[in-house]
Amino acid sequence: MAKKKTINKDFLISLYSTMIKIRKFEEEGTKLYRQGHIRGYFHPYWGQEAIASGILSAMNKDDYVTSTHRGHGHCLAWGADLVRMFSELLGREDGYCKGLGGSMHIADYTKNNLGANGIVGSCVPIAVGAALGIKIRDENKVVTTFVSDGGCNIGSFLEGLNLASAWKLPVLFVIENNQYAVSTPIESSTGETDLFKRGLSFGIEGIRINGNDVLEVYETANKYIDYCGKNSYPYIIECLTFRKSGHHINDPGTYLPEDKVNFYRNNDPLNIGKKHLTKLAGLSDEEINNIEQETDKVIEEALKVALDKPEMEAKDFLRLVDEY
Amino acid sequence: MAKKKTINKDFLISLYSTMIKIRKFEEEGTKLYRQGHIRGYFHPYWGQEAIASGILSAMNKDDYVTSTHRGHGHCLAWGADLVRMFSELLGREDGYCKGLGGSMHIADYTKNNLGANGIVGSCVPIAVGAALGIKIRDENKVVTTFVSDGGCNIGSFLEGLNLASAWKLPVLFVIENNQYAVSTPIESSTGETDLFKRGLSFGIEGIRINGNDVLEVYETANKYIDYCGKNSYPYIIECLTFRKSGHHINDPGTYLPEDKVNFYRNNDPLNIGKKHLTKLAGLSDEEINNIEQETDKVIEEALKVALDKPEMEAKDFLRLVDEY
Amino acid sequence: MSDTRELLYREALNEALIEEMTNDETVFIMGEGIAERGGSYKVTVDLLEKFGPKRVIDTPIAENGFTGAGVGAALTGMRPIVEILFIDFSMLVLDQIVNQAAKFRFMSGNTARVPLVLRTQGGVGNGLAAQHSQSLEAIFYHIPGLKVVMPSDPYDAKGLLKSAIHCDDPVIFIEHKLLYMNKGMVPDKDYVIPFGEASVKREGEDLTIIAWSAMVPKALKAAEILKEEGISAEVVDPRTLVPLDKSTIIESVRKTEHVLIVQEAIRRGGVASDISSIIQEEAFDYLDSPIAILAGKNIPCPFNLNLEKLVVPQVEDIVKAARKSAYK
Amino acid sequence: MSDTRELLYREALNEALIEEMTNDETVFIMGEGIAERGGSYKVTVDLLEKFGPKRVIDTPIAENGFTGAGVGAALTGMRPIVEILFIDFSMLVLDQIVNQAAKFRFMSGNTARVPLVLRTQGGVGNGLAAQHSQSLEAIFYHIPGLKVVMPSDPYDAKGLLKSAIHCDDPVIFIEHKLLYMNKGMVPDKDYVIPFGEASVKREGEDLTIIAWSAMVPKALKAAEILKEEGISAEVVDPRTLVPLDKSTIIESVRKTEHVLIVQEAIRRGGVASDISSIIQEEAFDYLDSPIAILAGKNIPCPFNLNLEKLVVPQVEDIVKAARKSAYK
Ligand SMILES: Cc1ncc(C[n+]2csc(CCOP(=O)(O)OP(=O)(O)O)c2C)c(N)n1
Ligand SMILES: Cc1ncc(C[n+]2csc(CCOP(=O)(O)OP(=O)(O)O)c2C)c(N)n1
Ligand SMILES: [Mg+2]
Ligand SMILES: [Mg+2]
Repeated sequence: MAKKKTINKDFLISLYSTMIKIRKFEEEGTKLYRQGHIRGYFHPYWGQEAIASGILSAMNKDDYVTSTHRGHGHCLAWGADLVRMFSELLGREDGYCKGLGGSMHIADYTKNNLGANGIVGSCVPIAVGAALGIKIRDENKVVTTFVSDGGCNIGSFLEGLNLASAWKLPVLFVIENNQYAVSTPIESSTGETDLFKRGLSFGIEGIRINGNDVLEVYETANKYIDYCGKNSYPYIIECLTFRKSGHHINDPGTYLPEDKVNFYRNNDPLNIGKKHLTKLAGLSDEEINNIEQETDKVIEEALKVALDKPEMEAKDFLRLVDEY
Repeated sequence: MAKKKTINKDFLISLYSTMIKIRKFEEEGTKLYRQGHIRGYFHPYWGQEAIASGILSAMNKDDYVTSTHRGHGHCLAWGADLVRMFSELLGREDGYCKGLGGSMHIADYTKNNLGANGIVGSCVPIAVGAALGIKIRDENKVVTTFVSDGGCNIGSFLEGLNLASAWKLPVLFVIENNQYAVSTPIESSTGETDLFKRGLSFGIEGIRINGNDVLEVYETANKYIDYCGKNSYPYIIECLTFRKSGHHINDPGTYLPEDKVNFYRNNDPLNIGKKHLTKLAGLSDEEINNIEQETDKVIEEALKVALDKPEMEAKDFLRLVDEY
Repeated sequence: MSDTRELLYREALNEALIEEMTNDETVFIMGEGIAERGGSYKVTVDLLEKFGPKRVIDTPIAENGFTGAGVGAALTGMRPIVEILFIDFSMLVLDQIVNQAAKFRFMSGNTARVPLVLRTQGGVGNGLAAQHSQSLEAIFYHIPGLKVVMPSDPYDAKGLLKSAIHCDDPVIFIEHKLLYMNKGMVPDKDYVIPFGEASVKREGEDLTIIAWSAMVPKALKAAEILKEEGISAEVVDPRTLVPLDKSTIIESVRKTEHVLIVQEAIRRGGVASDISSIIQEEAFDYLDSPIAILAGKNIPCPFNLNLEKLVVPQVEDIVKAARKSAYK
Repeated sequence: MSDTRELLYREALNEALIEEMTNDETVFIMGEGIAERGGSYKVTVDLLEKFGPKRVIDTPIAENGFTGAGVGAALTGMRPIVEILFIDFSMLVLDQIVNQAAKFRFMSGNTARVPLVLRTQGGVGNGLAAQHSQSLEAIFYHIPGLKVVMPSDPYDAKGLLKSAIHCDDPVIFIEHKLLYMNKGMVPDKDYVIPFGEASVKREGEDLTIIAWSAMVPKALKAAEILKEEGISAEVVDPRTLVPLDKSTIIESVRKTEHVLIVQEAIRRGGVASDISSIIQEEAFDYLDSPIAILAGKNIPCPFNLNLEKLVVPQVEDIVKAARKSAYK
């Protein structure tokens, strides 16, 4: 459960650093993809950095988190190692999943990160189960599960909500409402577009916030992680946001209307984060630049290391097959 | 869609007759079961007769209906033939499903009755699909689907609600809240026991009524079937009720608390129906007795006919197998 | 072996649950009506009393959701036993089983574990009709990462359920609705039956009958009748379909040179076909006649009781098929 | 035959949809991103424009719900085509397919009809990993009441999709993600391909290779290589797994006396095993060597591209297995 952090300079810098790290990770990942080093589905988290950064910085490391097909940001905000992240996307044995999982299945079970999931909504019952374990073991922990607007229509998510309320479990449901499921706008996929109300049918309350303001996200998360833990009851935070681009790297997103894209442009979470650094932490442009350059360097180095890592050898893989 | 009926003597008698027919059908069915003439699952509808009778009398015959594992009442209220109903339960070839379906699958596709269903909740998307067909064909019809409290927690029902609202379909969701799913009381299976609120997450409104008062049920149904048809939009009617006995014939229902059973005893839909006959239609006890005796006779005769019907012959069945 | 006593299949299962829940507090069980009511087939009686509502959980009707909750609990250190009332309803949970539980260990690069037992029950019973009578083990059998267990008697039921609970990978444990009231001897002492060891339920020389679950008692009855006709049938019960004890099967086939596989599930795409394909590949030169398969009819289960009998192999059908196989 | 032109597999499918939706206004289609975006694999382009939003429907992400809606529409006079993006996601809809769609005709005493086409797509592609790469036809193959269709080229794709839409029973129509961009000749004129007719894609004398879907082009390439070595391979593509054209298969086996079955799905419990069991039962005396099965490896699909290649039969693997089969 959340230990309240003082919102001081260091903390604001750490929030911003996490966001910029995610952004740059996705930028490098995109380059690698274009160069043919990465294949398969690659769903960039950019545009939504404030959510993972704000929510997960409010959690303790012995809490649990489950994520979606768009999971890089959650892993990084949870503290994932950059070399192992890149290695996984590159299919190298040093990756979090030895290169066997890839972008959609990246996870770190040793650190309570139950990881990304390629099936929309399926992480939700899994999160509920992690919370059930907490309750059985009488522990003081919380589970956060992420889902986007499209995932709010599937049975797994809806059954999960009801189970969490019926069983009184400490699950924070974070809805990253980026208003689209691939090319399908939220209005055409549900009769209730206020997604913070998705819990009303099951006795679960919710709130909608600006998902692009990392501080708002953090403070809300802080409050309701506490609520979930103390009451052993679920809660919903709907974070309004927007993808910075198409659904995945190969989707140009031509179907996105101009006004929606402008929503993102005018609310880039990095810009908002920068404003906080300037106004609340008194950082100069130069200091902010330094943070960014520092991140650039760290990313660049990690990438270089990852690119040198070997893939799993065929014979080792075939040994795995024999075990099955 | 509903054609408003005048609530006159004849109509009140017809409502009552339907209820008493269902009650007596279940009584005879139970006897047959105890005598070993019927096997498998038999979920009696008794105690809930006012719901099927009230709702379905408000519908037109070219509307559609889908039902649950507890489906005899819906079939009978939709106008099913008694001989073919008994024949089906007895596994005779003259039954609605030639004795191949049985109690949990009884249906009449020739009359838009899509029938009972052995999987809780699965009839709901099917009802939504029937409504989708109506919309595509531009017809002026409504679909009613039944579900009980237990079924309100399953993904099929919940996804179905959302689809109906997203697609703006004329589906009346009737929740027969008998407060139990087998031995599980509603309080332990959800965080929101006001089931008429099950639509709130999806922008669907609802109302709770006394499901044991056939007139209240009829009038509410009449109003909202109209609403569904005119607005091409779903609605929820929660009918509060209680089973007259255990979950199925072989379940003594010993887990049912006294106060809940009393709820049924004090609200027997037949007694309430009788009161309406006396007060609103001015029938004497004798006239009411006559209705009951008439029903007894009809049931008895139907049963006698059904008991003489043959089963499908093995060779005919094996021919069916060859076709598969 | 120590002292034994006679138990019902359902009692043997109940004992396994009690022992394992006593030994390991990460074991818990959930399902519909399993707590206060003790389960539809009385397998979970007394558990609520003994282990309390935190570890013996009545679920809402939300099979996909609570199975997924089992997966999540398993991933985070628990050993959940999830009961799905009828294997037919498992069609609602296949995403969590096929795409999630069976895949995590692999997708995580061997770091995640899903020690989940999915207990369920299948087969044709007394007029339960098309949606409550299926035999669907072949579906799970086809998915890498799942173990599939189908005990045919109380002894196996107890020993295999204990192994299933000990297993670090997801196990599909399939009971049969007509076996719950069958009796058999079960030792007093603690024991487990390792996966992948077939049981030769009866030895014979002329023909190998391979059968599992409710087909085993039927095959044994058929073997009695065949004996009177001078045909000595060996009855092999794989007990765990995954992992499959190929060597016991092949050994038996090499000895008898005639094989009949009996399954309750429909023939097309069933486990029997797979076992047949394995035998013909690995014991081709020993086969004296084609491998015969006797299986359920290719049609949903009818409600009518007399017709119901026609869709599942009966003792006489086994006798007839065995006769033909042995003599061809 | 009339004039033909070259089309992509996906274009051939698109033509079939357009023709059938033009001919029969009870036909409609729904799925995720199929309308405005024209589908992930561009099979449904132009449909929205041609037939409007009432008959070309973008669904919410609710596979179980909208598949069930397809079943309900089918039961009430429509001919829905439901698209499930990946066959892996069909694990979410099996209740509606296995317990509902496949059963209604039977359970209703032959009065209900479910003319539903479930279009989906499977197989290993380019690094889509364990939850987007499965070959799961065996699951549907095992269920009585379902037809299972897996076209391997544009001609078959168009003719079979039209038959599927005409069919009064539920059809599982499984495309392959690596076939969409394959080219083939397709007649200008209207045509359909009846179910249950295998296609001999190449004639040969020494060995029968049975393959379907993406394994067919691979088998054909292998046959070219084998020819240079003096082995004449016949390649038989069943095209529809249910109903299965047993007679074409058996006829070919009687001629060649050697069989190799190639499937992308994992071996255990796959369709190949079933076909093997049928051949050995019906052509036992003609077999000169054991029926060989070359199948996907018994493990989830790895993300890494080099390892991914190892889990699916490649052309060289087929050549090797065929060589062994033909000469043993
Ligand atoms: C059950 C399921 N259906 C469909 C898909 C294919 N798919 C992957 S991501 C996606 C869109 C998801 O939309 P949303 O939940 O809003 O997440 P976002 O992409 O916006 O983060 C779809 C349809 C899937 N992975 N799983
Ligand atoms: C998906 C599914 N899960 C479980 C069952 C077994 N089952 C049959 S009826 C029933 C209880 C249903 O409760 P409810 O929906 O309240 O209906 P009621 O029996 O009260 O009419 C259960 C659990 C089933 N048929 N289908
Ligand atoms: Mg979205
Ligand atoms: Mg109920």
